[in-house]
Amino acid sequence: MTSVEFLQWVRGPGLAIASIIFVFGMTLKVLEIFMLGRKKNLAELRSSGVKEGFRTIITRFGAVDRFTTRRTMFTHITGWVFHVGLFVAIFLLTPHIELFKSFLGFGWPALPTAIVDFVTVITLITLLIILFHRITNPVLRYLSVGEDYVVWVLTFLPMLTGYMAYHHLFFPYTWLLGIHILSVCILMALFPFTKLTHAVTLFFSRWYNGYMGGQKGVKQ
Amino acid sequence: MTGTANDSEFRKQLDDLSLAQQRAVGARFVHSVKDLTDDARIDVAIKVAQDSEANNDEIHSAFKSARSAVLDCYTRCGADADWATQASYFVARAASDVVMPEKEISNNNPAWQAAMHSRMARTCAVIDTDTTEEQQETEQQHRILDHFLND
Amino acid sequence: MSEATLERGIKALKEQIDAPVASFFSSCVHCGMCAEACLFYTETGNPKYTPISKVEPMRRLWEQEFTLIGRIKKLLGLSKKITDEELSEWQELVYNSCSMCGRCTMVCPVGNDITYMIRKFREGMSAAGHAPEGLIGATTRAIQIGSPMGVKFPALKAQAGHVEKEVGFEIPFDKVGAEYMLLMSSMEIMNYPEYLGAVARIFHQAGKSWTISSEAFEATNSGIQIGTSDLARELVNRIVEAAEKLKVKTVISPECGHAYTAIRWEGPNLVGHPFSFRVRHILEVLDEFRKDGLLRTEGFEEDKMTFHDPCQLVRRGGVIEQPRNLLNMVAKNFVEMDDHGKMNWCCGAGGGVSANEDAHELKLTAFKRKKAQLDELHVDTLVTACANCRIQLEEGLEVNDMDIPVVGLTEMLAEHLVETDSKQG
Amino acid sequence: MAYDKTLGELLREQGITRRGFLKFCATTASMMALSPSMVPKIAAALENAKRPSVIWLSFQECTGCTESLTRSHSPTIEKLIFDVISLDHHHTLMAASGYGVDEALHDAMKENYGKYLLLVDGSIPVGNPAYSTISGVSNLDQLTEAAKGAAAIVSIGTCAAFGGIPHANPNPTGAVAVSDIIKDKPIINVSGCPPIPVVITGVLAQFLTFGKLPEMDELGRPKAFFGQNIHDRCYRRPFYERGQFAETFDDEGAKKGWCLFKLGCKGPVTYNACATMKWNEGTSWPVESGHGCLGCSEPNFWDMGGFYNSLSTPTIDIAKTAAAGLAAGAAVGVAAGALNRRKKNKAAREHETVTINDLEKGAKS
Amino acid sequence: MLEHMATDSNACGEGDIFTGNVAPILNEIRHALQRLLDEDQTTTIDLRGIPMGPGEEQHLESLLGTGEVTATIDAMGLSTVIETSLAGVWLVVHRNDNDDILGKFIEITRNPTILESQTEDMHSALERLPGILADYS
Repeated sequence: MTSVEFLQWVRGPGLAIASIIFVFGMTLKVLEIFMLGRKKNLAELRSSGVKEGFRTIITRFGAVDRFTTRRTMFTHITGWVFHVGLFVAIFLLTPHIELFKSFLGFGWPALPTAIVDFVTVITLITLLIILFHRITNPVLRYLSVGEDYVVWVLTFLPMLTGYMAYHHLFFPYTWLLGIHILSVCILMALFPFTKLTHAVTLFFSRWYNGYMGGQKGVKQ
Repeated sequence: MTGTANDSEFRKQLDDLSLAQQRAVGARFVHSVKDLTDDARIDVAIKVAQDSEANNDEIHSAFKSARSAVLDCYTRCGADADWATQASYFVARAASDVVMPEKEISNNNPAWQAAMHSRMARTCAVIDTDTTEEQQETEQQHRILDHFLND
Repeated sequence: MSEATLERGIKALKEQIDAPVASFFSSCVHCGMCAEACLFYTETGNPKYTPISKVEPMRRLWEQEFTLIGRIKKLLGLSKKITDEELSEWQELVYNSCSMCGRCTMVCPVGNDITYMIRKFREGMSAAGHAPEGLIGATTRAIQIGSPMGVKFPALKAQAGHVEKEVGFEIPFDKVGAEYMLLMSSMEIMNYPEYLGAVARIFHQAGKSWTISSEAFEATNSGIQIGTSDLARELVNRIVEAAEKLKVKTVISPECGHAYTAIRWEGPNLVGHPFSFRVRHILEVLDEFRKDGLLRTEGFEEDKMTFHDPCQLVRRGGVIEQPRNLLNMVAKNFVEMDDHGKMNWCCGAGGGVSANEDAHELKLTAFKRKKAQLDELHVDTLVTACANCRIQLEEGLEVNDMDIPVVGLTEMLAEHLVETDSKQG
Repeated sequence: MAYDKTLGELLREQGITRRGFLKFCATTASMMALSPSMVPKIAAALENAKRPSVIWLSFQECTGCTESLTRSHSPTIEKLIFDVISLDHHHTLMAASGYGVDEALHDAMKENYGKYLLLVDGSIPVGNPAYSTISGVSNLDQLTEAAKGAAAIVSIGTCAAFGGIPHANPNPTGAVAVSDIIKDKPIINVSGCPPIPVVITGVLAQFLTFGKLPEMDELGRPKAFFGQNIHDRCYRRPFYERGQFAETFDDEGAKKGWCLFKLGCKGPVTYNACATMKWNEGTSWPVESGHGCLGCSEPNFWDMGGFYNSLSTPTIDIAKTAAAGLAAGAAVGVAAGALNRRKKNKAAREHETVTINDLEKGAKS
Repeated sequence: MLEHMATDSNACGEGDIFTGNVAPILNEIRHALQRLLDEDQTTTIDLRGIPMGPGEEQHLESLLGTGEVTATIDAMGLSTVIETSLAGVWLVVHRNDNDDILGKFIEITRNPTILESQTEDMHSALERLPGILADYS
């Protein structure tokens, strides 16, 4: 298989399969969650809780209390830097916007490619630091299972190969672009079956959290 | 002997006493229910409360040991209640009232507190039998106060 | 005679899996932040106390039974079955080292309500026979005798008699048509009878009719702590029947943490229908009196004091402002601890931990978090509104030889009641 | 057909002065993208290079490559090369027709067996040979036969090199590239649709002068011309870096000469010499004239997802696949959800009320 | 001569779009000239291999300017050799029969080889001289 055939496969069938599995898996996940249902709260409530639920979705992005935040400052900062970096690389890079435009029908302005490139470097470094932290921190070592490291690789590879593709690093661009798209396909295919689902389910979870608290009059 | 008929009279008289006097009469109340416990720390508290020259440190240390006595025999949440030990809990609390350092005394005077806790101790001891015992303890306390005031 | 088996435990747990649980387990990214908010981890430094790992067996049950990918993995023999050995190993994590204080729930970045899941996991644990000895004893006594500490009505009657002499008026038992029905916790009846005196005098001043039901005076609900809804339902039913028989408007939950959660928040869902009466914590009622001008106090406490928020009452119960409003009526120098209100730190003894003998050591270690808060503040008095917290605080302070008296808020208020119209003798 | 004379002798016979020969070597070196310092070596090599016989076979082709070669902007070179190389067979260019053509072909092959250079343009239909036969002989047979005696084969144009447009989906004729059929001969792929004229003559000159295969990339293309990525050599690259793109063919950006990535330019995945050697005598090249590169020197360039869809536009309709995924997910999801609910409700139905006697393992008295 | 070359600059892209390659070439010329003086070593730069935007080549040539020597060679099409305003820096442009540019070089040398008379040509001249002599006498 030549580099061009490989690239054409991943840009075509590869991406098709990945997008099917991704949407299939996420729909399945959302249905598997909501069809389990939830009992109605018969107690005399202080509020319906619906508004507090949405409020928690926002507040939970930030720090909650000083003590815990001081002890988890590392996780806060690296978490923010890495997620923002991921967002910028995916949604504010011209080629990616073209991709979204192709199936969404609309696009949006992009950041200059050099800035996204710089952000990508920061994100890659942060990811490495995060991995080191997961390996060395006692709590994280106790908590982490194989999937955590697999997911780390799934997230790291697209960023790395994307960076290499942009800079035509070590290999011809055709191979690199193909490998980059392949790594994204693998990420999409495994997405609904790993903790990556948190990208979607965290909104449900935060809402439930705020909702249950709000009913009892505890705003957070 | 003119028993002070009711508690409010009894309480007013106790309020009029000086702190040292309150400690002394309170110690006697504790002494009258001492039979319900065999904790040595209670005797120490009684002795210190009756000794009018006891300095603050002695009172403080007696108070601390009384406090630990209280904590040793309270009924743990969810544990099967044993009213006998619970009685000793109230005796320990009465003892700690009489040796409570000045700054920690809230507006109730220690003697009255000790009286109340002593009566509670007596109530616990007989909780399953009749309730007249507690009445006798009350009258006993009134007699103690009269003795204290008169001699 | 039936007995607790693993199968019954698993089945009970299956009933508990619902949409929030599925969403929580789908969101956890193993970031470890809940550990940093759990005093059992911060004070011991032992990673096994990481909150989310305390519900790991439940997570596996959800994955294997309620997700397609989980079922497939199970068919392929890739999944680890839940065993009795594992559940007995988890008993220490789910009961001894979790006071269900809810702090991890407030901190989790993806919003997982881990406390909600611990409560559900205890349903499975207890049905599988892995509840701790202490709690089983307490629950048995609660069902058979009516109080987890075996307090019978005559004992309460005697204590009430004593209080009547002290306050000078009658403690109303079984008064049909009274506006409020007071519940007591066994801890208060046994260790802090002054509470009853305080409440009596406050109600007397407020001129509000109240009563105590001789058939259902116990507020605590070890069924909730052990995590068996069937038993919790039975305990709550007694209160409901008594309240309806006495036709009261409001049932008051006493100075106790989990009792409030049990009656107000879980009660209606346990019995399956909304209550015909209100359920209020004593502090909520006192705050209502304050607002209506029925709680007239005089004089101020001079010394510097702070308030320990009982978790079940404040963070899990929503009674946040009331304690502050009441405290400011009688305290001049009231200061807040660093983390207070809905982000307070637990005393270490709630959620059944204190009823659990083998958790004694761990409970005192957990207290070090509260000690650190108090060391920072140098207060003269510590006020709280839960008998179980109070005992734990007193014991903790005593063990760390810190000389701070612990006072119940209701008692303190009672001491400052204006004595004008209350008849003596 | 005097094959024994060397190129040098032939040139002198035609009155080409030494100076003319030096000019020829300089421009040839430049054409072969070799460094000027190589000119003496080229002069020496050309001096005594034998005059090879060249056979040009055309199969499924549009004569675009021939057109490109004959109009190559170095006619002197072309004239020379045709004079120098004995182009013994080329359908379009040769005067003969009918059987004479076949005879010329067979004579040339027989006479220079093992030494001639076989040039092929156009893809070979293996689906059904009837699609393209010349005087009764299918392209396939003609190629295999001609290849036997060839010293080396040069596939001129993407059709011969990779199958090109006939090979594009759905490839009705089953068109394949030369390299798919001939496995035992050295093949130089001079892809492009058509290849840059200079590139064709450059490869020939290089093979002629050095007599051996040039260094080739993984697709068998001479690195001298196909080693560089168009995107890397494009003069509009700074605009790509700054994120300045033409949105449509006549907008402000396009007028300012901004990057054409969004208009489907395949520069990043294409390897060719257009950006440096340019077309039409160095006049310009597609990007410089405002149109994105089509990637014509790459295999399957016709199926790279549309000339005007940017490289990042997938070649499949994600909206459609996503919808399919959604439908399947919903179906399976509802089923799985229903199963879960049934399992949960069954557990609730069979709920065994826990009494205080059921709290411990082992029957309680 | 130079204007003629200028016409071939392409039509599209009206301004000078810079690939930034002019400066490096000038630097290379400077080093080559230095080498010529120090080690008497000649250098040839093939402008075809260097990508330049439209107009940049003309810009380079205008920078180099024209010096004293301009020569044309008629061999297989016209070739022009001019010494730029920088002594030792020659611009050699080869064209074919119909005036298409085959190659454009910058030679840094004392005199470009293409200008020198070639030995073989001189030999063939030597062979023809007797004939010329014969015609003359």
